[in-house]
Amino acid sequence: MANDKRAIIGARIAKELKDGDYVNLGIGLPTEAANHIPPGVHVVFQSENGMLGVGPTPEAGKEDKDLVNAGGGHITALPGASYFDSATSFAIIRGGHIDITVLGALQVDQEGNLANWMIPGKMVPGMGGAMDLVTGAKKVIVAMEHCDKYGNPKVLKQCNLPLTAKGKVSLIITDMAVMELRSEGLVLCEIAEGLTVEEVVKATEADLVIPCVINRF
Amino acid sequence: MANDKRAIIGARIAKELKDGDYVNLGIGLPTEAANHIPPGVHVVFQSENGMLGVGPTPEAGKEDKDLVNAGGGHITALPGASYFDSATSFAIIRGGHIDITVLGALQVDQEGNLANWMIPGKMVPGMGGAMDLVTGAKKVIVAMEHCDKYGNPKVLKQCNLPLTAKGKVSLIITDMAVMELRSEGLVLCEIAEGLTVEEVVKATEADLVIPCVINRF
Amino acid sequence: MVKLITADEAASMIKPGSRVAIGGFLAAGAPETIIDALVLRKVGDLHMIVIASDWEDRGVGKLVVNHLVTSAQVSHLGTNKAIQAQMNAGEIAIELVPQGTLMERVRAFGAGLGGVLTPTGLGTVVEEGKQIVSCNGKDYILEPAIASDFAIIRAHKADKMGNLTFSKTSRNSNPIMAMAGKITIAEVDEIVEKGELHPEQIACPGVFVNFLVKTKES
Amino acid sequence: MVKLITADEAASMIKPGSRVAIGGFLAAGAPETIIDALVLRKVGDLHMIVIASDWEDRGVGKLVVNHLVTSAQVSHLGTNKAIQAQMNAGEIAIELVPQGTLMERVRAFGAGLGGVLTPTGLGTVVEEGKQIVSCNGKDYILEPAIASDFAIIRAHKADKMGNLTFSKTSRNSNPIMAMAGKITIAEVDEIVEKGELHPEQIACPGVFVNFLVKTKES
Repeated sequence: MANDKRAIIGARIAKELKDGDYVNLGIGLPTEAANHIPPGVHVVFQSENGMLGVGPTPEAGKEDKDLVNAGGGHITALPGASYFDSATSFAIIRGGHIDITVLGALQVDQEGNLANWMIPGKMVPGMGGAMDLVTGAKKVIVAMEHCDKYGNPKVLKQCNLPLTAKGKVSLIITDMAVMELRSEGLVLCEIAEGLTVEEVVKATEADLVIPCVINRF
Repeated sequence: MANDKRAIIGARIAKELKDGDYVNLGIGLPTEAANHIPPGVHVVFQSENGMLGVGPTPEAGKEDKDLVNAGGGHITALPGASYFDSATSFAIIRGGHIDITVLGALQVDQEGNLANWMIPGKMVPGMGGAMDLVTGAKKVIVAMEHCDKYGNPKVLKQCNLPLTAKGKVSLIITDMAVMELRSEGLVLCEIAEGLTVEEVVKATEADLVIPCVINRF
Repeated sequence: MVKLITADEAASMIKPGSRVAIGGFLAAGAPETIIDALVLRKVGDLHMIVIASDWEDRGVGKLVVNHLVTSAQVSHLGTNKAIQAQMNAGEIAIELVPQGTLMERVRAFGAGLGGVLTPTGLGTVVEEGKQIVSCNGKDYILEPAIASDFAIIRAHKADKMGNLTFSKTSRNSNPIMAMAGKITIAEVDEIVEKGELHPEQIACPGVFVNFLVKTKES
Repeated sequence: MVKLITADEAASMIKPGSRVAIGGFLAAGAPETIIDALVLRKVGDLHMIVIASDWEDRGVGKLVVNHLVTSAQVSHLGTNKAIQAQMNAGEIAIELVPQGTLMERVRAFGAGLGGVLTPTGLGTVVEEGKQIVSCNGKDYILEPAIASDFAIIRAHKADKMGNLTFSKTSRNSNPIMAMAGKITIAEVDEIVEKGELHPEQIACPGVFVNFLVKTKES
């Protein structure tokens, strides 16, 4: 994904984070959000391998082999950071103590289902901590490119890949749109600058509820 | 109980403790064992409120309000002591990581059943940690007076008070005898100095297996 | 994130009829300042989840003697005659729970689990009315999670993130109860700046803590 | 109590066909010295219980590329192409377990519990063939405890009681795996006298540890 798209998605995710939130960002695109936290907003990042209070990437040469994130990448610790074992880390996650988790997706659908851990016969990396995160976090945000590399929609009527969790996604943020799961369905809340509603609808398989007012982001 | 009886029982319990054992002593009589550990034998005492490495009672005036045992009494910590929460403490107990627990009893029977936590309609203190200890420890020793204060046997054919656990007791140490649960039944292994086998049998309701050789203790 | 409040503010937050998990073991590590505030405000009809009912004048025993508790899940009552008398008089409903089972059931709620399978209590009255499940060839009692509205706990130090350290055996049930509160209030001896606690000594991360109350010096 | 042995002695203790729980997370906090000794001795036919299969040249990945693992319970394979190839070729049997579920199942075994009830995996392939239990009005998957013969873990320091401290995020699964070993072997950077570890920093008490191995300086 181009860097400007990453930045746009990252900035939009960051707007969902409120002062005092405990947040778990999935590997890859979701971590971009950490670069866009508005001034005055303090959130605490969890790394599910056993830490709260994750800070920025260390300068080259200052890496600590004992300080890594859930992707194995080097990180730093902010003042007030704490360490704990993996069972406690997932007690935090599964027990509803994380306010927001942001995860990538292979597919997401209009029922709030998410598929992001395997493509049968092709790629079986395993679910890692994703199933627990999606099941346990108070709010689950999916952040991804709107279409796959072949231009096929990833926001579907119904996922056909094995699910990560059923009906847990509440917000989808892509390079094209922001969509929210509400009682009336998957609502198209915002579209990216320069796009029309028709273009977004065309790139989406899911039935979108189109409100009177749609904001830009 | 007279002090000399307590000392005899305590010394006999202590003989069951091997170098390197992790041991949990119940409140009351069982704690007497700590005063009789043979030289050269190092055991680690657990207190189920969250500690390993319990040391002797502090001198008067040197009590620490944050350092108490499972009976609420003041204790000390030996070098190498560790502290942990109650869930971990019972993970240690239930998970079979304690080699020996020694507990008092209201009744014990020839099937290895133990009753030590309530007398319906009279006394309901609750089981506290006793049920977990008896269920989880590798070896369960009951230490008690052979008869109750009215002279009635406490070693029965079958407990009639609510059980603490079923079939978990392996050794019974009283002021009169040492009895072991074996495949052939409850075996009278040792009798106290000055007693005859007949006297012990008379004070016992359970069917005792009497071996050819019975040692004194 | 965590907010510093007074003991009276803490007590006013806890509505009568609440389910309250309270840390401590025979009053060691009990949040006495908050308990005193509950007594002062007469916050009643409480369901109490505790290891022990402590003494009449120490720990949660004070809630009992002031008739603020109508039901309890507890493992030991032996040190408190008032709770036994109230139980016998039908004024308080008691579920006796083995201590290890109680801790796992509370932890399960805090960890988002529905319950656990334990061998403790098999063949005793504890198994009555419960489902027995066979796993890996052994029988276990299915023990459901214990929900609570509030957790009230005691720690030694807190930092301004709500991270907590404990002192020796006064840790006991406190970190476990903290996990289980929909709202968790921690009473502490001292509050320090972020980064002043040793990160490897934090036995309860601030994510489990919503409010801090300073212990009243006695 | 705990005994200091060499990595080779540790490896010779682990019989082919054993169920081995191994600490670490993407090789951070992995017991590399003992893993290398297992590779050197070609201890094979292992069942491995790990969070992740690490990299081909780091952590438990080395056991995989040397064909010493015939089955595994694991949550993530994405960083190790060798294990995916062996899985596709039918050389290794994989049970994929959500990471939080894996930790609870291992902890359950160490804690003497038969299993736990978790919502993780409901409505997914993870629930297939498993019992669904309703507790307090919600559905949960009954997940049985995972037994292991040996636990091999990594810590920072040990004292001569086997008490362990950890460094930052290299703690991860290590204290949990330690609970679950019928025999637990801890690889450590440093061994100190009794009383030299801060008692509030001990994240794995020595009761869970049987043997210590010193990490080989690289």
